[in-house]
Amino acid sequence: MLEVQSLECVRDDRLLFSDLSFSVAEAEVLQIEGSNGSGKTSLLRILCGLRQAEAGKILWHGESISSNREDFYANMVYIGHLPCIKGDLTVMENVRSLLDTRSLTLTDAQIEVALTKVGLQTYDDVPGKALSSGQRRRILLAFVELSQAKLWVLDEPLTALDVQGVALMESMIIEHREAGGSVIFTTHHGMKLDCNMSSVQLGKKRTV
Amino acid sequence: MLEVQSLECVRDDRLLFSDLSFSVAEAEVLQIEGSNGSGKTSLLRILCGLRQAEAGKILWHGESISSNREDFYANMVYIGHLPCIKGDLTVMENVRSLLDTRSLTLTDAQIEVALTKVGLQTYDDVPGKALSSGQRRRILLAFVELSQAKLWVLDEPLTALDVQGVALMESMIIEHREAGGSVIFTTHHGMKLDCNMSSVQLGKKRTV
Amino acid sequence: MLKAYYHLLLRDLRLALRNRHELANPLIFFVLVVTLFPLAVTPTPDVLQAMAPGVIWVSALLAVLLSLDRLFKQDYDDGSLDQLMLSPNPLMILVLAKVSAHWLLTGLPLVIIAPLLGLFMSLPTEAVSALIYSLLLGTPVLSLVGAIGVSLTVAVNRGGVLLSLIILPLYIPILIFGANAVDVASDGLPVTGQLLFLGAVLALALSLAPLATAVALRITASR
Amino acid sequence: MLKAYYHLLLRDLRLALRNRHELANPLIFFVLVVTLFPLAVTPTPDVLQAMAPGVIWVSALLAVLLSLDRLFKQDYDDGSLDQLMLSPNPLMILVLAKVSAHWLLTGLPLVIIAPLLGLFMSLPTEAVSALIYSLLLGTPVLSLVGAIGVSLTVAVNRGGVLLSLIILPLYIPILIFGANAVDVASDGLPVTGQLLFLGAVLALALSLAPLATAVALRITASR
Amino acid sequence: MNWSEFFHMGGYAFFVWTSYALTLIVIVANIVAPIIQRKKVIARIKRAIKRENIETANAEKQ
Amino acid sequence: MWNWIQRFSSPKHFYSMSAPLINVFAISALLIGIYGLYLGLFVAPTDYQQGESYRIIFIHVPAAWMSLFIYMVMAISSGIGIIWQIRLADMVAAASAPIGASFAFLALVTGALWGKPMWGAYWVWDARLTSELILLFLYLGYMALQSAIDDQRSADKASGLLAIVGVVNIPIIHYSVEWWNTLHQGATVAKFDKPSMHIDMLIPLMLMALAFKLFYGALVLVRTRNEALYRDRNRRWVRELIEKL
Ligand code: HEM
Ligand SMILES: Nc1ncnc2c1ncn2[C@@H]1O[C@H](COP(=O)(O)OP(=O)(O)OP(=O)(O)O)[C@@H](O)[C@H]1O
Ligand SMILES: Nc1ncnc2c1ncn2[C@@H]1O[C@H](COP(=O)(O)OP(=O)(O)OP(=O)(O)O)[C@@H](O)[C@H]1O
Ligand SMILES: [Mg+2]
Ligand SMILES: [Mg+2]
Repeated sequence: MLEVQSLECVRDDRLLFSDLSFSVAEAEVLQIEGSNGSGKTSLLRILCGLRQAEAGKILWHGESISSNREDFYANMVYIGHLPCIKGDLTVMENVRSLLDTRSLTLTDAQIEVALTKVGLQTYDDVPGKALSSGQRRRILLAFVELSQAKLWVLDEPLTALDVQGVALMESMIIEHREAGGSVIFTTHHGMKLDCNMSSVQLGKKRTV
Repeated sequence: MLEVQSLECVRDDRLLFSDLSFSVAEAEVLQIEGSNGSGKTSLLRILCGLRQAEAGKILWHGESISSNREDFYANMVYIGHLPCIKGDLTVMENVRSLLDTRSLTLTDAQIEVALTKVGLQTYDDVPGKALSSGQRRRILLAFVELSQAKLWVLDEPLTALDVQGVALMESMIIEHREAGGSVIFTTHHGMKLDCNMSSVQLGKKRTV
Repeated sequence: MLKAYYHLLLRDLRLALRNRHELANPLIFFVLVVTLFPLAVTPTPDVLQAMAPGVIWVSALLAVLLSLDRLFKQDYDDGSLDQLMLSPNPLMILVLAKVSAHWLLTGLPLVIIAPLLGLFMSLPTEAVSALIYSLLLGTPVLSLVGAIGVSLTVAVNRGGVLLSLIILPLYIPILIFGANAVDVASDGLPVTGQLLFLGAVLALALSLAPLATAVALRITASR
Repeated sequence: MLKAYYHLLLRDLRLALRNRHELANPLIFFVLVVTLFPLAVTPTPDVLQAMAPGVIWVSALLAVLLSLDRLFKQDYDDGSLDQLMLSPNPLMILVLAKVSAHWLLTGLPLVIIAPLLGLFMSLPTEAVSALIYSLLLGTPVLSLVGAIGVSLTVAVNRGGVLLSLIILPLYIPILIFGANAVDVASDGLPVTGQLLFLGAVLALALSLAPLATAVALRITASR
Repeated sequence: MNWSEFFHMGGYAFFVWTSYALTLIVIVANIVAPIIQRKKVIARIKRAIKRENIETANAEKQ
Repeated sequence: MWNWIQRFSSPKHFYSMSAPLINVFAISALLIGIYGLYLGLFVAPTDYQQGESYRIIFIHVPAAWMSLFIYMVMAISSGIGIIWQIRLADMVAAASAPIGASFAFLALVTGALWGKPMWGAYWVWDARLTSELILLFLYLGYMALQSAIDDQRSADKASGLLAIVGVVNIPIIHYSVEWWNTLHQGATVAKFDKPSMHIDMLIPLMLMALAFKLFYGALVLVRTRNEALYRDRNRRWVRELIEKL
C-alpha cells in the first residue's frame, strides 16, 4: 500500500535518518521504534506529506503521494501529539468537525456508537475545554474509528490514556487489521498486540 | 510532612472529590491513582497551592501552606503536564533559569553532572526548540534532581520518555526516598518501584 | 467541495457564536481606538473632521489586524490545521471558507458600526456613505491579505507584532484609497474612482490571496 | 530577593536579545502606525501639527498594548509561570522584574525614537522635549497597568482583543495628559502641571500595580 | 392640553419619544433576559442529572 | 459573628430568603414609576428654556445615576468577594454588570438624543460624557472577562479585580477630561447650565430615580438567584430543588 524509498531527514544540525526504505502492506501493523529524539515524529509527518523530506520518495499504491493526493488523503488518517480539540465545541461537534475535514457525513447515532466505544457516551454535549487530557485523546480514538481510512498513522496514541484506554486502543488496532487495514504507530509504552508486527528502528547516524 | 484534611474539589459540573484526607511522611512514596478525568491533575495543583480548593486544608509541618509559604516552596518541587522549556534558551540556560526561580545558584559542573545523568550531556548548548518531546521532559528531570527539594510532586512524569527514560525516573525516585525525601506522583504507565508505596484512589462522587 | 466550504464556514461561525462577548470585541476595539483620538487632541470641530477619515480607517485597519490571529492561530495550536491540510479537499477552498468567516465576524460589523463613529467625529452625510462603501469593499481585502500574513507567522511565538510588520505595508494602498474616498466625499466631490480601485483590488485579492495562503500554510506545516 | 529580581530581569532580557529582530518590532510598529496617518489624510501642515501629539501618543500606546503579551503569555503557555508562582520569593518582586524588562524592551526604545517622529510630524522643539518627558513618565505606567490586564487574560485563548478592551479604558488618563503636555508645549506654554500629574500616576502605579498583578496571577493560575 | 399636542412635545417629539421607547425596550429586555437565563440554567442542570444517572448505571453494571 | 455571616450569605439561604423580596421590589417599582411618569409627563410644567425636550430628564438622569450607583455596588461587592471570600458577593457583582451596562447605555443614548436639540450635536467630547462612555466600556470589559474565563471562580475573582481597578480610574478620567478641556480652548459647547429646578420637576425626577433603584433591586435579586443556581449546580440543595420542578 505505502512504500517508502531511501528517505532522508535532517533537522537543524542533526541528520536523523538517511536511506530509510520500508513498505506497509494491507493488514500490516508497523511500529516505528527509537529513543527520544530519534526522529519518529518527524518521520510520521513526512509520511503524511505534512513535512518535506530532504531526499527520497513516498509512494501510495505505486504513485507518489503528491500526485495521488486526493486518494491518499481519503484513505489515510493521522493523529499526532496535539489533541485537535476545540474547547468551545461539544464532544459531538468536535467529532463531527473532524469528520467534516474528511467530507464524511455520519448520523448522530453512528457517532454515538463510537463515543460509547471510547467511553465518552455521557459526554456528548460537554464542551471540549472541560475534558481532562485523557478524555481529549479519547475523542481522537473515536475519530480514527469513524474515519473509514485504510491506513492509520498514530504518533504516541497511548499518551494520557489510562489502563482501559490502552486496552481499547489495542483492540481497535487488532480489529482494524482484521478488516484489512494497516497501522503505522510509535509508542514508548509497550503495546500488547496479538498479531504479527513489523518494526522500523530509528537509530542515530551522524553524517550522510 | 504534608497533611491533607478533608479536601474538596469541584470543576464545572463535576464534583471530583470531597472529604479527601491523607498525609505524606518522610521517605514516603505516594501514588495518586484514578482513571482519565478523575481529578489527579487538579489534586496535585491544589496540593502545590496553585489552585484553591473548595474546602479543606493543606498543612506543611503542621502549618497551613499559605501561612508557611516560604518554607513550603523552598522544599517542594512540582512538575506538571507542561514542559516549562524556553525554545530560545539553551538546555543549560533552561536548567539555570528553572533553578533561579528557587534561588539556587549552582556551578556549571554541577549542572553538567545532572544533564549527563538524564542523557543530555551533548545537548547543553542546544536551544530548547530543537528538542524532541522526550528530550524536553528530560530537562525537567535534571531540574528535579538539582532542586534540593524534600518533596517531589510529579504529574505524569513518564510522559514522552523512552524505556531508558522510564528506568531513570524510577531510579531517581528510589534514590530520593533513600535520602529521606518524599514523592507524590501520578502515572498511567505502571512504574516499577522496589519500595513501599502508598496510594490514594480518586473515584467519582456526585453531590455534596 | 462546496460542502467542504460550507461545513468549515459553519464551524467557524459556530465557534465564534459560542463566545458571544468575543464576537463584539473587534467592534469595541474599533470604537475605543476611534475615541482615543478626540481625547488626545483638543477637538475643535474642524480639526476633528479633518482627522476623521484617517482615524476611522486606521482604526478599522488595526481592528482587523488584531483580530487576524483568530484566523489560524487556534487551529495551529491545537493541531486542527494539520487535519485540514490532510483533507482530500483543495486547501484553497478551505482557506476561502475560513477567510469568509473571518470577514463576516469582523469586517462586516465594522462596516455596520462605522456610521455611528462618523457621527461621533462629526462627518457630513455624504462622507458617511462613502465611508460605508469604502469599508465594504476594503475590509474583505484586509481579511484576504491578512490571511497570507497570519499563515506565515502562526508558527512563530509572539507573532503579534511581527504580523503587523508584514501586513501593514500591504495594507497601505487600501488605506490610502479608502480614507481618500471619505476625505473627498466630505468635500462634496464624487468618489467613483476610489471605489472602482478598491473593487479592482478586491477582485485581485479574491483570486490570488487564497492560493498564496494555501502555499504559506504548507510551508508553515512543514515543521 | 534582590538577586531574584536581578536574575529574572536578566533572563527576560536575554530571551529578548536571542531574537534580535523581534526586539525592534514594537518600534517599527510605532513608526508604521504614525506614518499611516499622514498617508491616510492629505495633511495641510497645520492639521498635521494639530494631530501630531495625539497620533504619536496613541501610536505609542498601541505599540505598548500589542507588545504586552510578551509579558506573561509565553511563560503561561509553557508552564514557567507555574514555576515562578512556586518560587519562595515574593511574587511582587518577580512581577516587578518582568515589568522592568518589558519597559526596557518596549517603552524605552519608544522614548528614544520619539523625537525623530516629532520632527517628522513638524512639531516645534519645545513640544519634542515635552514629548520625551511625557513618554518617559508615561510608558512605565503603560507597562505596569498593562501587566494587570495581561495577567488577567493570559489564560484566555484569543485574548488579544479582550486585552485591549480591558486595558484601553485604564490607559486613557495617561493618554490625555501625555498628549496634552505635547499640545500645550507646542503653543509655548509650560507643562509642569501635566508632567507632575504623570509623575504622580507613575508613583501610584508603581506602588499598587505589582500587587494587583500578583493577585491577578494567583487567580489565573488557579485553573 | 390635548393628546396630539402631548405627542407633539413642542416639536421635540422625535427626541423625547425615541428616548422613552428605548427606555421601554431596555426595561423589557432586562426583564426577559434573566427569565431566559433561568430556563437555560435549569435545562443544563437537568441534562447534567440525566448524564450522571446514566454514568452511575453504567458504573454499577461493570 | 463570622460564622453567622458565612451562613447568612450562603447561596442556599439567599435563594430561599430572596423570593418574596422580588415581588415587593418589582411591584413598588412599577407603582412609583407610573406615578412618577404621570407627574413628569402631564403635571410638570414646560421648561422656559428647553421647551418640552427637557422631559427626557426623567429617564436620562435616573439612568445616569443608576449606572454610577451600580458600578459602585459591583466594585464593592467584588472587593468583599475577593477579600473575605464570600461567594454571594461575587454573584451579586456578576448579576449587576449587565444591568449596569444597560443603564449606562440608556444614559448615553438619551443624553445624545437630548444633546441634539440642546447643543446641536449628538455628541461632544465633554468630561461627563466621556467618562460615561468609558464607564460603559468598563462594564463591557467586566462582562467580557467574566465570560471569557471558564473556571467560574477565577472568572469571578479576575473580573472583580478589574472592577476595583476601574473604580480608581473613573474619577481620574473625569477630572482629567475636565481639566484638559478647561485648560485650553474657550468652551465651544454650551456647558450644562444647571436649571434651578422647579419643585414640580424635582418630585417626579426623584420618584423616577427611586423607581429605577427598586427596579434594579428586583432585577439583581432575580439574576443573583440564577447565578446561585448555576454556581451551586452540583450541590444537593440545587439538585433537590430542580428535581421538584
Ligand atoms: C450623550 C450625552 C450625555 C451623557 C453621556 C450624559 C451623562 C450624564 C451623567 C453620567 C450624569 C450623572 C452625573 C452625576 O450624577 O454626577 C448626567 C446627569 C445629568 N445630565 Fe446628562 N448626559 C448627556 C447629555 C445631557 C444633556 C444634553 C443634558 C441637558 C441639556 C443633560 C442634562 C443632565 C442633567 C440635568 C443631569 C443631572 C445633573 C446633576 O445631577 O447634577 N445631559 N448626565
Ligand atoms: N523544531 C525543531 N527544530 C529543530 N530540530 C528539531 C525540532 N524538533 C525536533 N528537532 C530535532 O529532531 C530530532 C527528532 O525529533 P522528533 O520529535 O522527530 O523525535 P521523536 O523520535 O518523536 O522523539 P520523542 O520520542 O521524544 O517524541 C530531535 O533530536 C530534535 O533535536
Ligand atoms: N479547564 C477545565 N474546566 C472545566 N473542567 C475541567 C477542566 N479541566 C478539567 N476539567 C474536568 O475536571 C476533571 C478532572 O480533570 P483532571 O485534569 O484533574 O483529570 P486527571 O485525573 O488529571 O485526568 P488525566 O488522567 O486524563 O490527566 C475532568 O473530568 C474534567 O472534565
Ligand atoms: Mg515524538
Ligand atoms: Mg492529568
